[in-house]
Order: sequence, then structure tokens, then C-alpha cells
Amino acid sequence: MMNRRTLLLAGLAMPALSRHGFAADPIRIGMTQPLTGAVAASGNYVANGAKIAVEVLNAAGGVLGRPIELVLEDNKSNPREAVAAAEKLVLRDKVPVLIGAWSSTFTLAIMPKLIEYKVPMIVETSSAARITTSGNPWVFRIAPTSEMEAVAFAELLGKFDPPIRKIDFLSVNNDFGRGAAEKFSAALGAKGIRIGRTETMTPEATDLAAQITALRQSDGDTVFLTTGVEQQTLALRQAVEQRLGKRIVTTGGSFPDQLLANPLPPGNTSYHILFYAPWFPERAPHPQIAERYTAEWNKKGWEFAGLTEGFRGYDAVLTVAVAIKLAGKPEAEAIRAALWKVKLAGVNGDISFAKEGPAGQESGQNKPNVSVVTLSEGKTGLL
Amino acid sequence: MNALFAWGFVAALAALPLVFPDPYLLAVLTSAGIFIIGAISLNLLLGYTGQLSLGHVAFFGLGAYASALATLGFDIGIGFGWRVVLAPQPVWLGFLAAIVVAGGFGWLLGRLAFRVRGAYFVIITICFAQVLRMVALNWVELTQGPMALISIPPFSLWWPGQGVVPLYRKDQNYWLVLAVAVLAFLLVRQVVRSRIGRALVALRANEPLARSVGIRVTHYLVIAAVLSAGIAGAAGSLFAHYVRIVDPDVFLFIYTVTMVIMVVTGGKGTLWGPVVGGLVFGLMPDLLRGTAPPEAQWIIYGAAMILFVMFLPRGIVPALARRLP
Amino acid sequence: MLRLEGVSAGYGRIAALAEVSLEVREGELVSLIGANGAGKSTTLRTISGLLKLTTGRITLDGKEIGNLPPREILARGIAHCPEGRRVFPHLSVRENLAMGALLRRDRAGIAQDLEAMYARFPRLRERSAQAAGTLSGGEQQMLAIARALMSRPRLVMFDEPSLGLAPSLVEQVFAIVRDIRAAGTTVLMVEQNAMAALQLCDRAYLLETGHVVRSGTGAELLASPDVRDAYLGGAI
Amino acid sequence: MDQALQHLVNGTVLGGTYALLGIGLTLVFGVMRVVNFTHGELYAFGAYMTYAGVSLLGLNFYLSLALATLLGMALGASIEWLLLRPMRKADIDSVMLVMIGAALVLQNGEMWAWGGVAKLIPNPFPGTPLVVGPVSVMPLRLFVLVVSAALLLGFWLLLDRTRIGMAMRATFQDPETAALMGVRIGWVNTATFAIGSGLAAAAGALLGPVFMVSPTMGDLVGLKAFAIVILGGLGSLPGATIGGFALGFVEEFAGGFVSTEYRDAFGFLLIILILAVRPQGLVPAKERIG
Amino acid sequence: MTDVLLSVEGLGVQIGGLTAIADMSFTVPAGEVVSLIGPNGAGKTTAFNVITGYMRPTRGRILFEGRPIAGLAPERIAARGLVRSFQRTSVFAGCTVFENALMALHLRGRAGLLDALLPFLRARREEAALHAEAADLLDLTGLADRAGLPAEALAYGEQRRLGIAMAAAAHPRLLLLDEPAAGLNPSETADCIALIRGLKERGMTVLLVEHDMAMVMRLSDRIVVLNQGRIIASGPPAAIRQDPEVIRAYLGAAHAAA
Repeated sequence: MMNRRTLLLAGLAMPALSRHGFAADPIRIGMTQPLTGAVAASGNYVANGAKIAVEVLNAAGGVLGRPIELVLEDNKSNPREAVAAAEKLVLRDKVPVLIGAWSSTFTLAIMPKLIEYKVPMIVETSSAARITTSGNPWVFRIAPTSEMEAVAFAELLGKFDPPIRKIDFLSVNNDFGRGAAEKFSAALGAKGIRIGRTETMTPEATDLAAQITALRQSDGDTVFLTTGVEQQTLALRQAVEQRLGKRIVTTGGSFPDQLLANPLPPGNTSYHILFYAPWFPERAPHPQIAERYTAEWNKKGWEFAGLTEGFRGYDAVLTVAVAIKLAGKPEAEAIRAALWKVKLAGVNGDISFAKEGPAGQESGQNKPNVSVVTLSEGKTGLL
Repeated sequence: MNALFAWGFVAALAALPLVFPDPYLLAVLTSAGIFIIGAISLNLLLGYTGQLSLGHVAFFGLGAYASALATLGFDIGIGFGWRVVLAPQPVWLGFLAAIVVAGGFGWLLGRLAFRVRGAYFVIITICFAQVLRMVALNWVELTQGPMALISIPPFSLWWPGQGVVPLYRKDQNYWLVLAVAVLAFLLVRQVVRSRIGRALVALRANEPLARSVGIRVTHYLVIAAVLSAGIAGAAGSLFAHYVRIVDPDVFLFIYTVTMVIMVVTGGKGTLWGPVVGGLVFGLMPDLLRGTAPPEAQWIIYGAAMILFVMFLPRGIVPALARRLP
Repeated sequence: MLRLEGVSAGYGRIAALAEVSLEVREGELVSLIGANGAGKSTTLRTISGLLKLTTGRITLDGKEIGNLPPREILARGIAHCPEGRRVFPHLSVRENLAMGALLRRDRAGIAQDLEAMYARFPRLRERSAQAAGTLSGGEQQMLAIARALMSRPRLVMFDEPSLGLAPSLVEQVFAIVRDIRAAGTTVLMVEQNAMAALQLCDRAYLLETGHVVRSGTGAELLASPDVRDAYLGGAI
Repeated sequence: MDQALQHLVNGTVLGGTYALLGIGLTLVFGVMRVVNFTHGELYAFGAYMTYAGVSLLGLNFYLSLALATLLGMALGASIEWLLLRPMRKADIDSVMLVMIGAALVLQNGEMWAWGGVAKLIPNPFPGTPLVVGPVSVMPLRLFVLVVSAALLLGFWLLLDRTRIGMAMRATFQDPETAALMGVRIGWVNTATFAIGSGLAAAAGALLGPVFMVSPTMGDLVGLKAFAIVILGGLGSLPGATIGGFALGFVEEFAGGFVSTEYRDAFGFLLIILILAVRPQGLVPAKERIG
Repeated sequence: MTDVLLSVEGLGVQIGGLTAIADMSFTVPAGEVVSLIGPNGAGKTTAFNVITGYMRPTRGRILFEGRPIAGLAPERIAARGLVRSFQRTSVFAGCTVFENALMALHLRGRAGLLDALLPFLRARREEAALHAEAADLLDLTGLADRAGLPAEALAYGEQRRLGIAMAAAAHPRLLLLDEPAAGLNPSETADCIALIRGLKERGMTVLLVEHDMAMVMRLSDRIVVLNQGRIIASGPPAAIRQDPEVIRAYLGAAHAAA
């Protein structure tokens, strides 16, 4: 008969065995995302993308002959918890590098801690300009700023017919939304397009009738909509209800996938600025990599829509892996130095970091690719 | 015996960074400590006057913003082309500003809200915190709105052998929070054991009788509200300079709930209640990390709240006090 | 019919009743008298199940009814007309009466009783659609009595029915109580207007600080010096 | 002018659902003296159950609505039985804390069960608005307004015309005397909480298809429900109805003409103003239920 | 003739449409014990509540030492030297007997926030004085040996005595006692009478509402009889005993006729 002690021993041995199933100790990578709370949906998508990347990398033999282990911490959609999660990852789990933290606010909250603990962080989603301009040499951002997005979009203006002449904004009232309104105004204003009004909404708001009715009073032809995916969907639907009658372009890289199964009435076409369009992996800059990512994702049976955001986590993990390989050891300072030399092909395109911010304390900023996807009667197209 | 035990406890806490210099432990305790100060301040209202304020985080947030803005400086228009400009101030002034601003709002809320009691009081305090959150979110010129106030300097203090230095180190911040917590504790203790404290307890125990012996209701409730708000403001200031970012989410309802549950679990109206309850609920989220899926951690947290209130309604400290001689 | 044996009950730690024993026989009118705080109302509240008894037995026709919920006590035929009238202020007069008959299922019987109440208290008919809270004190007392009777009780308990009423109304209330007993319903009454209560009742119990200190017929108690002491300090 | 008309229509539609939300909350407070922090979560629950009915089980839309309401009542009844019944003698503050704990459990339970991704509930109504002159309104929103009105009317009839309704009102006014009349107080409490919960779930079921369904959808709604009942006076049913429409109009007009940024703040500001001037709300508390 | 301490002039109170007090006028001379009696519901407690500021009168004036006090908050009235006791909950539950006494001495103290935070000379001296006074108070009530018990653990009679002592603690010029003997047994009542006599000897004027007639007759200098919200008689005890109106109000019409 097996007594309690043997059971206990067996229990203790199990994780040790599985850990030593690989040749060597795993290299731990820390990641914090909003897994619960208001923006949990996106956080989980990004986390899922990262999990796939780890599997893919480990299947290919890991890094430096060691497997990679992703240590994931919930930041509960709240900056204080983001700091707590980052401290736990760095101090308790002793990870040499972080990925995070989705929202600009969470990322900004963590940033002083990066200096304090001397740990680099790959910023995968946050778009606030200040993240890379405030002089934090431990920050490396693969996500685009609103400004980059706006500038890239300005190149595509010619593809719109009828042309865009005057624009209004409907923005979520945070860094992301306000930043987008400001940068798109600047980039498109420089192209001679007139700027109308900006209406804002709180992130929790569900009834946007007042804002849309107000926008109807403007004589603009196009509304730039910047917010999370849920409010995007709500705003697009309510724009039809309130007969807004203007072209709507969403920014920020997320896609209102619920409108695929429950399309808007015929005659309504919306435009979406994306960083990865999963319907057209073959048209990504590196089709092979994009297809691999998409296939692995679908194999898990996860929601197709998550692909548009999950790639951020995937690319972030690939970036970290390349940096560790270049550094030759999983140590924070070495990884930071190596990140400046990284050049790799990601789902979104080529990833490498240019210097931004005050001299001597520059942060790294990647220049991503942008595509505009159209959605009409539940069907997507590439502009 | 009690005092000896108390100072022994404080000495043990103070010695902790020297014995266990684990920075993660210190980080967790520092962050819990800041909320324990909040809970100590809330106890003055909830425990000693019996008024359940579910907007307590308003004072915490006001303190955080006041302190951050004083140290960062600001330049805002107030209409008619007038501007209010403040150059960046030293952190200790920010700390004072936090106490004064939060205390001032405590006075205002006390004047307004103590006209109603019970559920009305609870809801008006919730609304108060909500309105402040909306203002913080939308007065972008002052608060940076959702973009948050960043690059807040750390607390700076005179440090043995180093002169006035910014406190970057974990142990320094830990000691700072511990010191403020001890001060807050002593302050509340002094008040509670004074004539004012007796008046507060009398009002809680039997308001008509208290009035009949000449205790001025509004006067004493407002004193309690101002003190409580001021201490919460101090905690907010510590928070701002420790986390070094302040955004409108410091006004979140869940923070109030955290402080309330700390007080109730420990034992409202007891001096040690918020400390004991604060350690339980301040450390629980970090202990739960990694033990369960994120949603389950919240469910455990909520369930713990329910169980404590249902089965230990008077709190841990009174329950222990009954066990011990 | 109703018998209390060594009943103790109280609020929290304060025992308001200590070892009270008394009985009410079928068809009797029994009064409980005593000073404020002597435990008269507590006795009624314990019988009707609002208070738990800590010791003792309460039996109705020999069957134990102690600690049954109020609904069961009412179902067994004991109605309680509480102190201070306690009509439902925002319910209409008719609804208040309907509340009295809540446990009954015989629609025809209820309608008949309602008509009988209106006949006995014409003011209530006039005001049947009016909210009970707008009635005068006397009208509210009539309503409370009528409401208690709507359950067709075998035993009805009145708690201070004359409290705060003008003298002419007090007379009227006592007349009604007498009528009720005459119609065959047993009555247990708490009354601080001791002289009137003693003249009205068959038997009475005098309570002091939760104990029964004297019992007897109304006349016996009227003549008793204890009662005079309790009420007028031997003044008269 | 056209804009004002449109705001008027929007405010009416919004106000109807706010009233529905407020009534459930005020009812529970009026009868049981419980400040129900799970109200917003029951709203979310109703929406999720509708989603489950329509999208997962493939049930008829209307059937799903009814089912979600009934399940909301069942959940409410079990909360009452499990948490509130043992706390009957506890003070109002302890009960509030228990309800806050329950709200945390419910919300994260939903997150666990459904994931954080918001869902759209398909509905049988056309996606194009009805247009009358300068004003447009969605057929689905009209349906919601009509059903809300019907529910409010039905609830009022239940309260005013039935025995259980009369017993509920009596219990609200004087629980002890109601017990003397043979009312089972425990049963009335369970029924009250179940009905209040059912109304919240119904509001969620109706608004789920209009908006989207997500685990945190109850947060703001719960807070607004508090605002509504305070506006109308705690425990006042007519007050909650008036408060609901008042909040709907204030938000629409202030949002449209003053500032969209502060739109959600107006309600709370209004409350603080009203409490400063008239602490008992707009409708005097004396005329509570009925 | 002694000075008039309290004078109630033409007082009327309506509660929700019902008339609780129709028209009431009486005076309480300094140094006397005046009793307010009458059947339940006669308006005695309402009169108490109005005089002490817990309710607002509909009309009429209340003068204390010649100054109007109607409409002031209870704590303001207490600060002027007019303190009452309560019928039911007469102690601070959850606090010890000694703490109760200290709380009742509130008006004897001055210490404010600054004294609380910096408890040096003045505040310390004051605290010490208050503690001594509280101990005296408990001696007076014979509760000194119960000082450490929670107040609600006292016997009923002791609680009532503590309640009276607390009302008298701050040396009010006028003490209003609301049924101090209700529910007391004869020996407890005797203790209570002794206590009130002691207070009178210390120079306190007392206005008493009481049901126990023996006590009223023994203690009062003057008696005011209320019925139906009106004063039906007033005078020294001997006169009240003979008054046919009073007998009718108390014993019912039947007895008066008999």
C-alpha cells in the first residue's frame, strides 16, 4: 500500500522530473497582461500569441539549447497591479526580460521599475508616444505609435474613393484615443485635409448615441474611430442606427470580428487599420511566418478574431528569443545590449529597433507595417 | 504587556529588511503597508463613528494627485485668460499638500454627507469617488487625464550618512511606509483615547443619548472625517511617490473595498484591526498569484470576504481578544 | 384552552418574562394588567410567536404551540391585535382587512365577514379605498380590531386597545371588546387602563417585572391593595 | 432642433431601461433593506443567458429572453437563500460587504465561464433604423422600450392587484405585523429578491442584443442603478421610474450639448447636488411602495 | 417665590396630522422637583422630546433661564444646562460602566484636537480630573464595583440608575428624567428615589415624567397632569390627589362615578 509519504514524494518529484525532461533548466521570460478586468479580452489574445511562440520555439529546440518558459502574470487591468506583477516577475521569478503590459498606462506604470531593477521590456501593444521618448533605456517597443500609424495611413490616402476631405474623431477618452486623434490630425492635416470635431467616450460607455448625434452635425466625410474592439463594434452599429452617413476608419490594429457573423446592413463599409490581417496571411511581409502562426492558432481552436492581436505576443517572444541568442546568455544587461542588434522576420514584418528619446538614454522603437482592411456585409477585403 | 508586544512587533518589522533582504517580500509589504495606512484611516470613520464610507479611496486618490502635482508642478488656465502656475516643489511639501487637500475634501464631504445616514451615506460616498474619477479623467490640462501623471519623483528624505537623497531602494521605501504607518497608528490611537474619541464612540453607540449629554454630532463627525481623509491623503502621497505614476484608476471602487474589508476582517473599532486585516487582505492577492487561474484568484478573494463577514462579523482581533486572557 | 406554564422569554440578554404561568379558558375575557415594562406585551408577543420562549410550555387545547412561527399560531386560531394599532399605513382600509384574512381561502366567507365588519364599523366602509395612514387614531384602532377579527379567530389578543384614545372612544372600544366576547370569541387583553379592564374582564393577572404577582377575578383584583399600589401609589 | 429631437428619442429609450434597472434595486432595498451590489452582475447574467440561449442552444430569441429572466430569478433566489437569509439579523453594512463579495465572485465566475471576449447576440430585428422626419430609432430599441414598459406595468399590477403583491407591500411597511397576519416573511424576502433579480436579468437580456455582452458590463450599470434609485429616493418605485428617465435625459442632453467627456459624470454630479439640497431624493420616501 | 428656570408657553405639537400636544403651558421653578404625569399617550414623552430639542414644536415658546431654546439642537440645549435621561436605551452599549460615566462628562471637558494629539500638561490634568469625577459619579450611584463591566451587563435597575447619573453628570441646572422607575421592583425604586433626592440636594432642578405614583407623590414639589395633550390640573401633590378630573383620567369614568 502506498502511504502518504510516498504520495507526497511522488508529488514533489513530478514537477522536478518534467523540468528535467529537457536537457537543461528553462530560460524564463516574464510577461504581464490584463487577463481579468475591463480589457481582459485583448490581454488574453496577446498572451495566447506568446504561448504559441514559446511552443514553436521549444519544438525547434529552444534557445541556447534550453527550453523557454513563459511566466505569465495578470495585471488585472490596473496600473498598481501591473507594478505588482512586474515586481513579482523580476524579484521572485528572476526573469531577465519582460513583455508587456498592453495598455500604455500599465506600461508607463512599470517603466520606473525597469530602471530600478535593470530589466529590459518588450512593449507589444501600447501606443503612447511618451513610452519611448521619456528617456528609459530599458524599453523596446515593437508596437507602432499612433504617429507612425497615422503617417503610414497618410500614404494610403489615394486609395480612397471618394477621397477624404474633412475628418472627425470619435475617441475613447484615454492616451490611446486622444493620442490617435492628435497624431492623425497632424499627419492628415499636413496632407491638406480639414479637421472637424473630436468626440470622446469613457472606456465603459455602451450607449454612444449622444456622441454620434453630435458628430452628425459636422460636415466631415470620414470619422476616425479609436477605441477597444468592443466599443468599435458598438460605435459601428450605433452609427448605422443614428444614420451617421459617414465613412468610418478604425485605428489601433484591432478588428470588430463580431460583425463578421452579425454584419451591418448592406451598404455599410467600414475601414480598419490593422497590423496583421489574418484573412490574407499570404500577403503579409513574411507569408511563411504568418501562416505558421495562423495555423498554430487555429489548431488550438481559439477564436479567429484573436489573431489580429495575438501576433503581438508572438512577435514579442520571437524578438526576445533572438535577443537571448545574440546575447549568448539569459541575463538582463546582455539582452538589452543584444536587442539593439536584433533583426528578425515577424508576423507583422521586419523587426529591428531604432533609437528614440534623449541622447544617452534612448529607447528602442520598431517601425511596423500597416494595412487597411475593409469590411462590408461580413466580408473582408484588403484596400 | 500590550505596549511591549506592540513595540516588539514594530521592531521586528523594522528589522525585517536586515534579516530577510528579499526585495520581493519588501515590495509586497510596502504596497500592502500603504493600503494598511489607508485602512487605519478608514477605521477612524467606519470603526469609531460607525459610518460606512465606500468612497474612502477618494481621499487616497486626492492625496496621490495633490502630492504628484505639487512635485511635478503645473500650469493651467482658469478662464478669463488667467493662469495658475506652480513650479515643482520638494516632495515633503507634496506630502503636506496631500494631507491638506484630502483633509479639506474630508471636511466638505463630512459637511454634505453626514446630513444623511445609512444607505444614503454609503451611496453618496460612492458617487463622490466616481465624480472625482471623472474629473481626474477629463481635466486633462491638470491631471493629464487617462495619460496619467508619470515621472513622479520618488520620496526624498534625509538619510544617515547620505544627506537628502531620493529613496529608490526597496528597504528605504519599506521603512518610510512603516514609519508613516506607525505614526498614523499612534495618531489614531491618541485621538481615539481622547475626549474626541470618547465622543465618537458615544455617537456610534447611542446617538440620541450622546446628544443629550452635549456631544455635537456634526462637529465630531467632521473632525473624524477630516483626520481620516488627511491620513488617507498621506497614504495616497506615499503611493504616488512609490509607484511613481498616478492615473484616474486610483479612484477605483475596488480599492475602497480593499480598505473596508481590511478594517472589517481585522475588527472595526479596534486599533489593531486594520493592521491585522490589512496583513491578511494586503498579502492575499500576492500569495494567490500563481496558485490559481486569475479569475479564480478573484473568486477566492470575494469568497474570503463573504466568509469573513458571515462567520467572523466582529473581526479577527476581537475574536482573538476573547480567546486570550 | 390556552395555557402558559413557566414561560420565560426576553430580548437578547434581558429576560422580560420570568416563569410566567397563566391560563385562558374557552369563552373567557382575561386581562393582563401591570405597570409599564412589566412584561404584558411581551407575554402576548411570545404567545403569537414573535418572540422565542427560552423555557416553559405554551399549549392550546393541550397541544404544544410554543415556538411555532406566527403564521402557524394564527392558523390555529389565535389572532393578535398589536400595541399601537400597527395598521399598514400605505395600504387601503380594504387591503388592511384583506391582510387579516390572508390565510383564509373561502372567498365567500371572507366577503361575508368584510360586509359584517363594514356593518359594525360604518366609518371603515366610508373610507375603504383610503390609505389607512390617513385615518384618525380611533378609526385606526377600529381597523386594527376588525383586521384581527377577519381571520375568524377562536382567541383574540388585544394589546392596549385604548391607548391614546379620547374617553368617548375608549368607552366604544371596550364596548366592542365586550361584544366580541359575547359573540363567543375568547379574549386576552392587555390594558393599562386597569380599572376599566378589571371591570370588564372575568379574570385578570397582575404582572410586575416579568412575574405574575396576583391573579383572580376582576372584582378581587379591584379590591386588592396591590393593584392600587401599582397604579396610584396608594394615593386613593 | 433636429438634434434635440433625436436626443429626446434617445433619452426616452435609454430612460426606459434605466427605469427597469432602478426598480429592481429599489424594490430589494425597500422590502429587505439590502443595498444589492450584485444588481449589475445579475444584469450581466441575464445578457449572458440570452446569448447562451440564442447562440449556443439555438433557441428562439423571445424564448431566450424569457428563459434568461427566469434563470436570473432563480439565481437571485439562491443568493437570497445562501447569503441573505443567514444575514437577516446582521447590520446593513455587513450585508453590503457580503453582497460586494458576491459581486466579485459572480463577475469573475462569468469571466471564467465565458472568457473576456465580448459577444454579440443575434436578433430578429432589421439592422436599419426606422426614420420619422429628422429622428431615427432602431426597431430593436423600440421593442426594448415596449417590453420594458410592459414589464413595469406587469410588475405594478403584480404589486397592486395580487395577494402576494399586497403581502409584499405589507411586509415592506411593517414586517412584524405582516408576520402576525400570517405572511411568511422569509418567503416574501426570497420572492422579492428573486423578482428584483429577475428585473435586472431582464434588463440585461433586453439590452444585451442592443449593446454587447461582456463580464464587466455590469460595473457601470450597477453604479448607474444606484444613481437612479438615489435620484428617486431609496425604496420608491415611482421614484425609480422617474429617476431612470431623468438620468436618461440628463445624460443624452448634457452629453449632446455640454460635453461628451463628462457624460457619465453628470448622473453622479446630479446625485450629489440633489443630496445636498434634498437628501431624501426627488420623491419623498413616505410614499414608497405602491 | 423662587426664580422660574423653565417656562413652556402655549406649546403645540402635530405629528403627521395627529395632535400630540394641543396647548401646554407650565413653569418649573428653580430648585424644585416638578412631575409631569398622565395616562399613556397623553403627550408626556412628546413634551420631553420637544423641550430637549429632539422634536420641533408646531407653535409656542420654550424659555430656559429666560432665553428661547425651541428649535435648538439637543446638544446645544444640553450645553446650556438642560439634560435629559431616556426611557429605554439609557446607556452606551458596548462600553464599560466607567466609559459610560466618562462619556457623560463630555461637557465637563474642554480638550480639543490639539490636546488629543499632544497630550501634555493641560489635557493630562483634565483627563485626570474627569477620571476622578467619573469615579465620584459611580460612587454616588453605588456602581463603583461594576466600573469595568460592559454597561449592558448591568441589571436592569442598575442600568436605569446609571442612566440617571449620566444625565446628571455634567451638573445640569435642569434635569429631565423620563420614567426613571419604569420596570423597577420596589427596592430598586427606593434606590432611585434616594438618588433623585441626592441630586436635588446638590441643587439640581428636576422635571420628572413617571408612572409610579408613589414615587411621584413622595418626590414632587409640584405635579402637572396631562391628558389628551392638554394640562388638566397642576399643583402640589396633596391637591392633585383630590382632583376629580385626575381620578377620572386615571381610573376611568366608571370609577370616578363610583
